[in-house]
Amino acid sequence: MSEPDDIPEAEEQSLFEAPPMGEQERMVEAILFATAEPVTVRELEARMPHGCDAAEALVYLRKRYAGRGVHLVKVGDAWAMRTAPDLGFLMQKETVETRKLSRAAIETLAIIAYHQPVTRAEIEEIRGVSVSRGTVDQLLEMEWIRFGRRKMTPGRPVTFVVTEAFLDHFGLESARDLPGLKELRAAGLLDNRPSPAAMPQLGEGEEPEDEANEGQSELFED
Amino acid sequence: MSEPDDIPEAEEQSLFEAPPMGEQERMVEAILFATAEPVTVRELEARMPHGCDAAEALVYLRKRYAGRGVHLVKVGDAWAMRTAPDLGFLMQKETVETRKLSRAAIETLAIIAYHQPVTRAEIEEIRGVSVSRGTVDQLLEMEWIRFGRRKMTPGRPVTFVVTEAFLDHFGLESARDLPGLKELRAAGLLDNRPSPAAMPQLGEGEEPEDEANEGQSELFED
Amino acid sequence: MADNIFEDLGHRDGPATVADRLAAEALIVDVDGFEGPLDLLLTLSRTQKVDLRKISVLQLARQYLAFVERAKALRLELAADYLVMAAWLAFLKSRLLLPPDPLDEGPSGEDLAAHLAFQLERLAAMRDVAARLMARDQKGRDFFARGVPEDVMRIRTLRYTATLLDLMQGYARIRTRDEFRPFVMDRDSVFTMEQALERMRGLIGFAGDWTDISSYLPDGWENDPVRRRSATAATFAASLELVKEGRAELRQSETFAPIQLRRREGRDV
Repeated sequence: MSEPDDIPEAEEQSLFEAPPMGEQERMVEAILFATAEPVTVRELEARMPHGCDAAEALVYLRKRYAGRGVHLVKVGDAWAMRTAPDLGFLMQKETVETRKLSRAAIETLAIIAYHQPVTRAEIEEIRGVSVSRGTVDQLLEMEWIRFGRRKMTPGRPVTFVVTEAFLDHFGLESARDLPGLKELRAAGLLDNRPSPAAMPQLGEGEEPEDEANEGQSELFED
Repeated sequence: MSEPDDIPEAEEQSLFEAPPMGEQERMVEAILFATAEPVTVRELEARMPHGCDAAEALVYLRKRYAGRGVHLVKVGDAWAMRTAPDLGFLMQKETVETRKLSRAAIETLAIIAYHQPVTRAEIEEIRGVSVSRGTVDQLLEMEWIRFGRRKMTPGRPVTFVVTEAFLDHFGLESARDLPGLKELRAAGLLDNRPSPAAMPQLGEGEEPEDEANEGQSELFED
Repeated sequence: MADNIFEDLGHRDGPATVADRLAAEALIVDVDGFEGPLDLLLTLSRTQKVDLRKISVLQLARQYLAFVERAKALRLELAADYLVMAAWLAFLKSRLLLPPDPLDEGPSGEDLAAHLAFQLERLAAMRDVAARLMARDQKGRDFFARGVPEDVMRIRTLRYTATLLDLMQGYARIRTRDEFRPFVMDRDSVFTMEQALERMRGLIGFAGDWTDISSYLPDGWENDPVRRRSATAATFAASLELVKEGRAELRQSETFAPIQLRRREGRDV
């Protein structure tokens, strides 16, 4: 809409072709309403007519839905429509019974979210106990975590990171918005402080499934 | 809202308690958004706090969504949100994939081009393997070949010939413009030594899977 | 498990004082509940009722060692992890209490204590944020996605393509193949053992008397020498197979004499 005057020819032409911003907003609205999963700006534009500016349309749309029963939320790089959290009480019928996570799973999830990318050994060092395969599998299965890049340390261990589905589930725009993240960082609690020699290596030992992961993880690497 | 004057005490009290209409509208919006089925006014009110007037909230909500990318529609006695009909095109994603023709199809096509009009039995004799129905159908569908006259031999088999579209695609004026065997040989396309890779497929049957061919055919290409 | 332990205790050690039992119970009842020694240390540290940053690691080490002592006294089996930690804390305690050994190059007792305090603080912090995370509004519980997502209809069009070069190479390939067909085995004049076996299985039932196996050759295979050779070999091999199956007997009076075959007696076919 508010393009500078000296737009290159190609830009000018596509502007010429693109539907008015009001229409673009309607389109974004329709697409996001129709999709349960978050949609990226790129995907939006791929589906909209040539020359559309989905990012701008999103700005308008977000304003339009501010304070409504449904609103526009950002999840990672993507956008989605979600009901306002204060109206959750109306939705008992829609509530999905999520599998209750064990304490170990919740802690493991939090450690991955706050320390990502983090290796299994690092999780174990923080919790002081070994991480059972079942716990990691459960989180992987829920698609709340996935394999990240391998660490450039001896053995090149795989790491874990949280997913967009995790952000979506907890209504987070990005992992930077995790509650208390700044305080933890400021307190140095997210530093990777290796334990001094002679410390007992807690929780280490049973890690037989690392081999099994090896092949698999390639699939998950980006 | 427009209750008779002599409202019983309970009703009166609940009217008193009901949230403001703006809130009720938000509630209806959230419920209709999140519910998989259309919702009746009765169901809406059953889910909303006591004393709400869902019908009135629906009137407001319908107005609010008029002309938007999503509409409030009545389905029988119930209400639902639907994509505006003029935006239906956004719910389709058209993709065009270009794939190389399978080796079987190319060979069949080549034989038809060089020997037309030619029967299926003749094609099989030249190729040394049977020709699958799928291959012929594919070429017919692409409109690169069509049926020619029936042969005046026993059984009066149908013949195949190449089409205008074929000539057009390959930039040929007529099928006679195809280079002859001598020219193929001169161009080095007709190797006098059998390529070792060409041998094992002598007894092979038709390969219906394009994907399977894809990798394989690389071997045969010079 | 904890309950059993305490029942056992009651039997073995006779009447213990109520206070003792309660004290033991307070901690030990939860041994299973602790997620490892670090978790236990964190729980113990809470009894100091100070900020984790001001925790007395020395005091904590004493508490932990006392816990392990008590567990031993109660003949509780502690997992190896707990004992490793106990040994390390005993070492740490001595480091903290004794003047530093100038010859020792390892980390000082204070460094080790600081790291342990850091670990505890970090674990406590992670627990805290985990709780805050779970307390957030969650999808499917507090906020909801569209109830009727409309699937994007994918209209996929496949377009096949080929170049003139593909076409000519394809044709060249076929013609080249025609000129060189030395590897094609002509199998017209081959009678396989499978074929022979199938044929003989049908006939063997009638072979009550010794019969020359050459009489089993299929029609039309007796005259042409090439065909005859193949059929004879296959028929002989099939005969052997029938003998192996116990359905026939073979005999030959002398070398190069005709080979004879008959159904094996007493066998239903």
